Amino acid sequence: MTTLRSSVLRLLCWAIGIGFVLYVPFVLNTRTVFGYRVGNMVLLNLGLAQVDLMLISIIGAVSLNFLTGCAGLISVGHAAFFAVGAMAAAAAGQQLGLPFAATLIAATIAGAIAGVIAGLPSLRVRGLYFVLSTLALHFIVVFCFAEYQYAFHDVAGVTMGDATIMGFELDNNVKWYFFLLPFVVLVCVMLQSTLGLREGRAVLAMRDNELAAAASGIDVRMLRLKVFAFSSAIASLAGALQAYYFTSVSAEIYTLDTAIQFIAMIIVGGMGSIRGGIAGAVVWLLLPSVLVGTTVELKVLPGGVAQFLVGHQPQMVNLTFGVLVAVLLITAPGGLAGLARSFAARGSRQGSGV
Amino acid sequence: MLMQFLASGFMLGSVYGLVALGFAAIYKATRVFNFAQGMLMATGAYLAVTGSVVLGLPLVGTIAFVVVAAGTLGVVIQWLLIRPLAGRPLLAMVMITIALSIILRALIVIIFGGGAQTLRLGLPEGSFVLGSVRISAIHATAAGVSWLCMALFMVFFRFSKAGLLMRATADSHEAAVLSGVNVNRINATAWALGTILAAIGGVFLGQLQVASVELENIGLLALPAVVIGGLQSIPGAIIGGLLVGLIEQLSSGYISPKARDIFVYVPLLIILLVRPWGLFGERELGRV
Amino acid sequence: MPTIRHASRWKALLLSGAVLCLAFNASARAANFESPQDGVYADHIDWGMTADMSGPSSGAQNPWGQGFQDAVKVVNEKGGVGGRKINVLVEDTRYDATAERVAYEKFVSQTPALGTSGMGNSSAQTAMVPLIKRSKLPVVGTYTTAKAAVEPPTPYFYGGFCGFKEMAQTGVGFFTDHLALKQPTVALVHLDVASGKEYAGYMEAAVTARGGTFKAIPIKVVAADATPQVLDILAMKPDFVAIHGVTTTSILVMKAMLQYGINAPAFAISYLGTPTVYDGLGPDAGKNYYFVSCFSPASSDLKVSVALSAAADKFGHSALKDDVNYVAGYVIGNMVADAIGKAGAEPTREKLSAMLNTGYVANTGGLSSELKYTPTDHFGLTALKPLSFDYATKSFKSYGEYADFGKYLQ
Amino acid sequence: MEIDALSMRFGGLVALDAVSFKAVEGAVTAVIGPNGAGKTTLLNCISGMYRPTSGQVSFDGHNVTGARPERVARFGMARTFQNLALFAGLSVLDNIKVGAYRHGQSGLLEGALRFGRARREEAETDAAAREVLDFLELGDAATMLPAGLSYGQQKQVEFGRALMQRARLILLDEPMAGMSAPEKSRMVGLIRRTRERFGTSFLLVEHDIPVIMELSDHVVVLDFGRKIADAPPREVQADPVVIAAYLGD
Repeated sequence: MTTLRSSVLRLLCWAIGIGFVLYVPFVLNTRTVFGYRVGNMVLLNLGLAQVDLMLISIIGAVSLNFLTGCAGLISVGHAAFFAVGAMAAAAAGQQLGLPFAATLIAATIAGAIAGVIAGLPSLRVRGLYFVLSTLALHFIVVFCFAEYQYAFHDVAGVTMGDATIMGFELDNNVKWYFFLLPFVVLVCVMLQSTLGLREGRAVLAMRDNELAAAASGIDVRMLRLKVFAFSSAIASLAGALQAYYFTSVSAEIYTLDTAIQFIAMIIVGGMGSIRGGIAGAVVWLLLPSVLVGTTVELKVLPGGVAQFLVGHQPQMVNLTFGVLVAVLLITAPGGLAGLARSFAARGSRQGSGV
Repeated sequence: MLMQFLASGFMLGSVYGLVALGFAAIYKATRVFNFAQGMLMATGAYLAVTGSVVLGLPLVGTIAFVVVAAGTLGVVIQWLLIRPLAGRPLLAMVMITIALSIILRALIVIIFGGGAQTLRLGLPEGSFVLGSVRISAIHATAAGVSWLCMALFMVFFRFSKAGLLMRATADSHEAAVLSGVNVNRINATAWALGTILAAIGGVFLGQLQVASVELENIGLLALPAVVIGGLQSIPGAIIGGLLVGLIEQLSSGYISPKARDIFVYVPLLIILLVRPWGLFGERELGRV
Repeated sequence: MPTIRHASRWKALLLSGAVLCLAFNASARAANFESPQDGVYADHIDWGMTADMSGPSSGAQNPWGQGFQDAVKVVNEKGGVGGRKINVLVEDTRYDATAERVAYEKFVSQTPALGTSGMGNSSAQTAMVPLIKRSKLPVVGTYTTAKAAVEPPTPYFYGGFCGFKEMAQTGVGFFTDHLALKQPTVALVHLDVASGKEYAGYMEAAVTARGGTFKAIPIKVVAADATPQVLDILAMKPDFVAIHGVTTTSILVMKAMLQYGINAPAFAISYLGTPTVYDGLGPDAGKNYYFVSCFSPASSDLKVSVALSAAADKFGHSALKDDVNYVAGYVIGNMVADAIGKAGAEPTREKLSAMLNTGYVANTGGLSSELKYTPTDHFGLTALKPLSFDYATKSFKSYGEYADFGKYLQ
Repeated sequence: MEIDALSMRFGGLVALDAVSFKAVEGAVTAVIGPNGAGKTTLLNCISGMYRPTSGQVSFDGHNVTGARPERVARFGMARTFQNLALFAGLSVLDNIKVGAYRHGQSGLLEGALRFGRARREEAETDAAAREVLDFLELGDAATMLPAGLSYGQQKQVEFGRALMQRARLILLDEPMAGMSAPEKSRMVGLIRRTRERFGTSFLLVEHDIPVIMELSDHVVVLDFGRKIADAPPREVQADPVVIAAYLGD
């Protein structure tokens, strides 16, 4: 009886969730719910452009979480893989004139190759030294991108072609949303799936105990390269999508800060789980907007405080985020996903107790 | 030309070496790889602004203020952020220092505004000629003070009791705990020293240009400097800083300023692959 | 019966009252045009503004934003535009193309605005040209102007800051004549980023047009020292030096030039003519430091800057009024209010941009060179003038009127 | 498995000095010796964790000297560790499944796309792992994290992972260390039943002499890196050299 009820409940939850995900872009685009116009703060001061960019970032965050959270390889070079994807898309799409879909594939392959090269130091060095090798990689890739851009494209940026798939042009945010959503779902489902099977399990084993993994017949060195290739291929794909979404990219946008933001996302969301990567990207990218919206709307605070908050809004947002990361690191190493898990576990324990 | 590049590279490298030394002190004692070192350096420049402009202190007073404030800041950081994370994985340690730099940056901008601040401490200006090389007084002062601080640190590290304990803790954390060393106090001392060294570097870089949060990016050069020199080696950090300064000047002078990234980070990558323990570090023997 | 009649009388009274109310409402509505999807309401107009307020160029863009907001506050205190107050929606974009795009789309439909100003990132502008054409939200008065956005003119995009090409031509022209040179030898220290490369191109064209010799010397944004650049300058022995960069690099270059005894004058791009730079340089290095600008710092022309000074003092920005970036923001803020007024009593995005497209000239009261848009030119500002700082009187000094330097522009 | 003149030096320290012996197929061979005799070093050299300075290890007709641990494992040799080496983030069932890695083929991409082979392998692995869990009598703990089990149970999980490898030879590094008496007897029982059921050979390093006497067919005694005895348990127990090594100085 309870199982029946819970399965019906679950089905209902899924239906509502899917309905929500499919309807949200229209709400954000027209700012109306079933014909009724809604206030900005009702929608938490969010826009569809933010959501689209968030979808791209989810792909990046999830792939970094696969590398860092699941395989234990800390990388500050994730922005570099985005740059590799954008560079490959520029070369394939603009210089060779390949169609959009083909450039995405080219970017993915280029990312995989770059990932293997970036992973080579992992054969020799561990931990901190490896982090530094990815740092070096970042600067080297950005340098190469800049030289490539100045040599073959405009100094102001590489102009990308139209994103057209079978005559269907992605020229507004709603179309992009429905184009990106399947990518996100596919990437998350694929990563989740492989983590439960033979080699994915080996990845987790390698993270937890490298020697025991090797003694179980896992070639940790090969596996590391594979994970690197896999993760960077996905990140490159996201980079190419981002380049097309922007319509023009420049080497200057791939900063170390971008890479650090990806790390912050997985820390906030929770290391080593796909859900953590998603949650982290959502919080990291949407919270500033919500915070800004609320500080502007805040009229309950005394005048001086409100004025101070509004006057120093950008700094207050940065401060909040720095503190958020520090507090989560100290009090909840599992991030938001970990908090949710322990909350659910407590709930079920209480439930069974009653 | 070459001599001039070498001279300016040496002087710049001395300041980098100072910041890198602070970095190495923190790493050696507490095993924390401090990505906030650049921001601590920028904080030093703003502390000098506070001392000289806001409080109107004379040069000596400002320097005393910077040292005391930076030391306190280091202790507070260790107590508030680093101690609760003891024994946690590498990424947590790396990330907490990044969070620290975000927080410091936001606080500085809230307090001082986003614009740059002029820092005039009344240090000697002008320049003099030494052989075929022209040296500015401020560069020479910066290099001189850097070497003085480095020497003081080495003396402290080698001969004082706290330095001895610090070295003991660096060699074996467990052994230090077992023999009754107050590891927390040692770690706090290391953070205080590291912050002070970074802050002094920041005072000079702020004096060479202006005090701004963007100094962080220059301070981050301490990272490759330390690794090229060897993470475990205190003299290595200084030499690494010098090398980065020289590489920067020579590559800008003879090739292009952008080439600096390549000439700093490609050798870094090669060193990581061939000699991960750095040019002057000692090989750590792995054991199952 | 009488009770019934009594009741019906009450009814009639109520009804007529309601009709009156409705009529009054309708008439009031007719008087106060609203177009929420354009951010125009009965009592206020929403207007967007983006600037880097916490990122790498916040040092320059923050004053610009303050100037813009102060100008709008003054307009609002005088009653606003056509009875509507202008409500500035501020977004911090951290010099990040992504944030710039998000903010723009926000003003398009989320918190609809009549137009937006700022957008001080030329890479973002280049990337957003198709988006701006599609979204039709006017960008009026940008802090920098990307070549891709104005050549050819992008509909709904209107510049608002001095152009690199004009800076190069004015600077080279003025110093060549001022120093009575035939064929100038010019060294340029520029950032090794996109805008620096663009400026180097204009500089080279301006110098070679006069048969001179030119050398571009790149410097990194995060440079800690400018010795290699200055040694390059020393070897070249230029008649004058041009500087493109940020506050720190210009201070480094000028101080190093002083150290090596290079006495050639240097002129910087407009953004770098700020009190911060002069303060950082000190009188010895600062006496050779000039800049070209299409905006006048308050102290350079005390006659025209009365209103600007009053506004700056009133809103606690006295320290900024000599900052060309603040002045630029102030001028653009006034220009926006003026343009909305000229778009008619019932302003919409379409009407605003139609008005700007057919030809618009702003009255900036002499704080800037002529600010105008034509169907073929969306750049806005044309003439510049050279300026420098007099440490003795602590005021900026200009070397003529804007009109005097129009001859250098091609 | 045959070990021939195996030596291992760390700098000036000689940990193993030309040790030679044979582990007969199907038998339990025990290596004993005082602390610092080089027992764990021996296991590490055999299983590929260390590359021996000289000498040869051959297993099942292959020369595996200096091969990396994963290659040694692929030849059919499994091992457990002196200090537990479980995967803390994986459930007990998954910990055991990792042992089946060498029998599979499917890679990351196949897993991501859920190709037929990946799913088939997973079904087989799952069935086998549950069988192993039942064999260990740990069926109830399948979804728990290892940290939730007792020390003895964790040792069993590690043993189960080795079983899952379907190895011909299992190296056990102090399997009884830190166990209570009932746990020890369970472990002894497990080793016996494994040997009967699968014909697996064992090479174990152990301190617990009664257990050795009860379990092993053959005993090798090391002292300061040198082999001082190599005989059946009874003879070793009576060997004066061995007694001297244990009781002397």
